[in-house]
Amino acid sequence: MLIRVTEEVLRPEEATAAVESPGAGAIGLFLGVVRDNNKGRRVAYLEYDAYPSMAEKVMREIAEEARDRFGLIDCAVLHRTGRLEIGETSLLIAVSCGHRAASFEGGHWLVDEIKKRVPVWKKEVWEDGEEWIEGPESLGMQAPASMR
Amino acid sequence: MLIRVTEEVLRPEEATAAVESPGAGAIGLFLGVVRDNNKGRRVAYLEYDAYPSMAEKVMREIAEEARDRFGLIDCAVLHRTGRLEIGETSLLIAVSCGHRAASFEGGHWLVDEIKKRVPVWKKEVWEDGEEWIEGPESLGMQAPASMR
Amino acid sequence: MEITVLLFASVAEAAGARRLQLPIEHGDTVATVRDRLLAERPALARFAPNLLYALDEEYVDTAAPVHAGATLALIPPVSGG
Amino acid sequence: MEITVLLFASVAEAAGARRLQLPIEHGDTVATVRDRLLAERPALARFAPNLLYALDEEYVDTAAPVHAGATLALIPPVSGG
Repeated sequence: MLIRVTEEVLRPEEATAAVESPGAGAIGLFLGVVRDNNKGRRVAYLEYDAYPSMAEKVMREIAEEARDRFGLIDCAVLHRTGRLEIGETSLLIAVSCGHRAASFEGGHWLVDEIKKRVPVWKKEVWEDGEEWIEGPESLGMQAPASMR
Repeated sequence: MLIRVTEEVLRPEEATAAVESPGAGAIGLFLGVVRDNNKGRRVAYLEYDAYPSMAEKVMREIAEEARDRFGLIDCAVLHRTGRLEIGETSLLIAVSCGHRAASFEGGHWLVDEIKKRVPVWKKEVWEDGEEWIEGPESLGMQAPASMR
Repeated sequence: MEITVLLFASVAEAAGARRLQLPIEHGDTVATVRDRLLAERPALARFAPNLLYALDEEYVDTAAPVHAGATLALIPPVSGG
Repeated sequence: MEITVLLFASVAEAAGARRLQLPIEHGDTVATVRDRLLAERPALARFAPNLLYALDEEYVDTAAPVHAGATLALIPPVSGG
């Protein structure tokens, strides 16, 4: 199971190779990519911060849960940090499985969970300012009172 | 829109490059891969036949419908023909879109539709025999009487 | 007047051919051409229940008329992907 | 007795620090450490409503006891992906 938080460029072919298996009939990849706009504002670039060791730990927990829930053969989860330009890949996921449905459902679930609980943060930088984004789906926006 | 039926090896990086766009926040890839088993039998290799010109026409129709239905920015659909060994990619799909949900839903729909109506056929070759597969989801298994 | 008939996969193997030129008559439809072809080549009969037909690369009803120079493809259940 | 406090993203920028060493007392919990930290650094108060806490890389309730040598991370709403 390939799990990594890195400042290096993410390479889809590495993630694909990591999940390949003779029993796999489907491989799904997801690339989260830096978009040139968000909520009607032009984005110049993004800056990602992370708590790398905990992020890798949580990514591994999510990947193991996805494997068990969706019957995946293997999965890979990589997140990039630092400054990312428009078009660059911030999140890279690969899953392998026997049949196609699990590749789509498992991949979708993985991305949803990553956005909830992996300690990574993005700052949007515009021509005229910048802002750290608080993910609307994050656990921090909906955790129980006992965690406050 | 990159649409192709070919005997050449399918390259995911070509499909990704074909759908990249500054407005894309998500890129989804799907690889249909030759599995070493099917219904409990060991598969030695697959042989794909196609009606290439019609297959490309139908793939384009499906891709255009997917783009409109799911609000995709772009998509690429490539199918390989000829002899394919275990682990090789027979079907390659890439979609780009603003947000992640459409990449999974649109990709899943594309694969489902391709299996219904694109004129491509696989022959499974085992140690001790071979068989042309009739896709259980194909239009041919469920078309109206007027088409018979 | 002739049409081209294309055969694929299991059907091509059973027929021993991937392409045939068939004479057609005025008023012929996909169904009449198909019936004549099956009569000539009984090896194809077992595929008939699940065959679909494409006329010039478009799935059609078997009542569709065929015209000289058309391409008719016999499409067994597809299994791409 | 000390713990390490890690700060990230918006919180690190507001604090002007990514890592602090804080003294702790017997019976301290995540909540008591947090309250002391916010009293010392009022610039962090505005983040408090949405903060979560990780103790040694695990999300915890704020009632969790802290131990000497522990690492406490302040986690603003994540926005990876």
